[in-house]
Amino acid sequence: MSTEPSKADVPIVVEFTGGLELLFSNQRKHRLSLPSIGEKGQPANTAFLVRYLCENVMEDKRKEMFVIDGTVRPGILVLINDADWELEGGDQYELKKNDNIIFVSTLHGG
Amino acid sequence: MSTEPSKADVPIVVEFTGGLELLFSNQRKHRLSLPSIGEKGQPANTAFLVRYLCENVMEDKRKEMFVIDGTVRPGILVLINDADWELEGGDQYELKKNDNIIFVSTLHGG
Amino acid sequence: QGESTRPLSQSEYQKYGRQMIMPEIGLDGQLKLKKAKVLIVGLGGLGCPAAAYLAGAGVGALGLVDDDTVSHSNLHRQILYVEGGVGLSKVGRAIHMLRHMNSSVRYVGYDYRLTPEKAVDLFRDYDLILDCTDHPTSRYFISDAAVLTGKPLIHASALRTEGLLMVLNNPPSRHGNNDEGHCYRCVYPKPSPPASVVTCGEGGVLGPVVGVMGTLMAMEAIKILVPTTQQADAQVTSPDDHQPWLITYSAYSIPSFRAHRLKGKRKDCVACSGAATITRESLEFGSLDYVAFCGGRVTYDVL
Amino acid sequence: QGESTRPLSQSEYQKYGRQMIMPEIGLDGQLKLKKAKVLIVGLGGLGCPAAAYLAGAGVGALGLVDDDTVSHSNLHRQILYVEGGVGLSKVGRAIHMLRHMNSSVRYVGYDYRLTPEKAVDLFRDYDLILDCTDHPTSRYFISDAAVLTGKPLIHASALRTEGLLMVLNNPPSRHGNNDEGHCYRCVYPKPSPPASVVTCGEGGVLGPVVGVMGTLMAMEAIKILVPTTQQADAQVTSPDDHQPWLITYSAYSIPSFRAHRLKGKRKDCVACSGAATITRESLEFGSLDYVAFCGGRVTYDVL
Ligand SMILES: [Zn+2]
Ligand SMILES: [Zn+2]
Repeated sequence: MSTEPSKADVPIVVEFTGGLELLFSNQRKHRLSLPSIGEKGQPANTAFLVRYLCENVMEDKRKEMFVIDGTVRPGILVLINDADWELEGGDQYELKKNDNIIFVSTLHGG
Repeated sequence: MSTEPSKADVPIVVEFTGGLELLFSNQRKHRLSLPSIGEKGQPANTAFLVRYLCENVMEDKRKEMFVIDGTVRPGILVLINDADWELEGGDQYELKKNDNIIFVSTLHGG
Repeated sequence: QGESTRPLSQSEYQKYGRQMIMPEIGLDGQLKLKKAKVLIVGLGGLGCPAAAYLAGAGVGALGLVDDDTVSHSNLHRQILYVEGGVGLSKVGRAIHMLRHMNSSVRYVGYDYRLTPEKAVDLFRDYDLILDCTDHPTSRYFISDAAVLTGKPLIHASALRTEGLLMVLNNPPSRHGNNDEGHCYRCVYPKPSPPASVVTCGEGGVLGPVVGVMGTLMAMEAIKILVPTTQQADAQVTSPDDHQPWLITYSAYSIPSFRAHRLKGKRKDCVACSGAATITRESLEFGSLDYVAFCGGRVTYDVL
Repeated sequence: QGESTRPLSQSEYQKYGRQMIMPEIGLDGQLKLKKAKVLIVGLGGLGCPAAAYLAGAGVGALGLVDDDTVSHSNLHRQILYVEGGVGLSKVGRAIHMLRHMNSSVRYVGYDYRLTPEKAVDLFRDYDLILDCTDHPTSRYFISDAAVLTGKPLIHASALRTEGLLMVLNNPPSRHGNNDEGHCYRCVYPKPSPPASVVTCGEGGVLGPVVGVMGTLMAMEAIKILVPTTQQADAQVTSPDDHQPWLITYSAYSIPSFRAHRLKGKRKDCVACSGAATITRESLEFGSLDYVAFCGGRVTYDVL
């Protein structure tokens, strides 16, 4: 994928843990330049980020391991700068420069 | 102590760990408004902060448990926004709004 | 009167001296620990260190639930077991070891698989529950039973190189106010799809990873059993600090530990909100089918 | 040929299966662990869990140094000991317990107090050193001896509700280049004033606090013994990540764990720089008086 920043791109850091990294080239930390405008002209929010990750970053074919019914699947917490995204507006949160977004899959082992 | 912010004050968070909190009213986290100009007209740097803490915040009489020869005693690490202060200019680092300064006393127990 | 002037035996003073001299514990805190009854569900990689440190700290009673037997593949991380115990009951072997470590604690073994039917009655007898199990099904009904019985719950999990820790239902309540503890369903209203669930047996786990998480569970248990308001007040200086947290550990990342702020109680939580629909009856008479809810994987194993 | 096709015994495959199925370890990593010789100095609250998890992981040889005997006040946090061991040698009791936990490891006990004179010769026989001691004097000479022998050193400490962890001298070298590991003297060129030094015996410590730090030492040891370049490369994506770190734990704070970036090697370090003046002779023939350097407190105790 191309991560060349254009003037209008939003540089962010996306991290995957709890096994989700296996869906993303086994790489935990991704530095991305997200287009600042989504497909439909909307500002780049977390809903757009999730679609962008599915289409441009995820190599694994099993999309349902990450997204179900158009949003992250049950069992995954999304943390925006170390806070639950539901505290920040959920999938409508507009990404800002240098935001840190972590996708944490819950673990069941003990 | 007075922590009323004046217009020129620099709001910072100072934390003490490893037993140093015992010298500072057994309180780990202190929100301070540091004067932005030191006693000699210099900008408020970490050297000034150390003197300010000794004179205005520390209640314990044993100053030598915190400062020796005009600087923090051996065995204390100073961390500016989670980095060793020696990476940031040591006691000449000029404090900025919302900086987090941690004084960590080393521990010897095991 | 002899009782009230010597609330601890001389041997207890010796055993617990190193923690009693701390202002966070003291004699008063040690007596709180001695009165406390803690239930550990699952005697695997989490439950073993949690039990060892809670026994060492001198809790009054330690309940231990597991239906499994010790196997060779457990030994690298389940530090209460020895090679000679392979094939024997985990509950029995754990109590055998713990009693040697601290004979002053009362150990109660439950050598069966915990089910929703049994959970409520069992939790009633304890002050605090540790969920050290290994499957979504048990995670949900343990949380539900902790809410129904009003017991704080320490929840941790580990897999491969990573671990999670949360304190749930603390303080326990079902009125839906914001200062009440949230439950597991507030964090995960819907279970993970079965295909995404990996156990330690399938995915592997490093011993120290699960060991760190189990040891941290013991620490959180001590913090709940011995509240240090003075200490806490001194440290909590921003409203954020009252927010519930999720701690994650990732052994190969830097920083390895992170604390994430959670949303807390959901107003519409089916278990712990004012609008809760889950009842003791729905747990005990099977109208809540946890296995089906979690996607039909019938077995669960305790790591 | 039987050897090369079956590098591990069947019982070893069983014991280590849960970690060998992980890409971070695998058969190759397990063989590296089996070849490794790890020395644990100090069998207290740090050394006990570190030894338990390294034995579980299947290191080839575990050296254990301590001159102390087990006391009642140790038991709440020193999880290798049982009440029946009180009054007996820690080294002896630890090996007794560890051998039951994993008989495949070779245990070597050193039932004496480690001194600067003995450290260099002892460290030569090992690949990795864990400093689990309890006094500034030992902290300094253990670091110096690790530098002189070129062995990575895992350093941790704990007191009351807090702990520290650093990986030192990794990779080991004395040329003063920036990509070489720094030593304890790079972090603390001068010792703390004696009046500020508090041992666990004096200040107390919570069992899980020191337990967490000791368990993390085992994890860092596994990471050093089984380098996972592929894994590491995937995660390290900024130059900051190469910076040396200090991990602090504070049980009653939020967040409880923090990672702090350290300066790393000092150009003028007397132990590990190109300008180093400390030699094997200065350690062994007493020209370096560690007790006097640390302010004349003669005794040190291992927690
Ligand atoms: Zn809830
Ligand atoms: Zn050095």
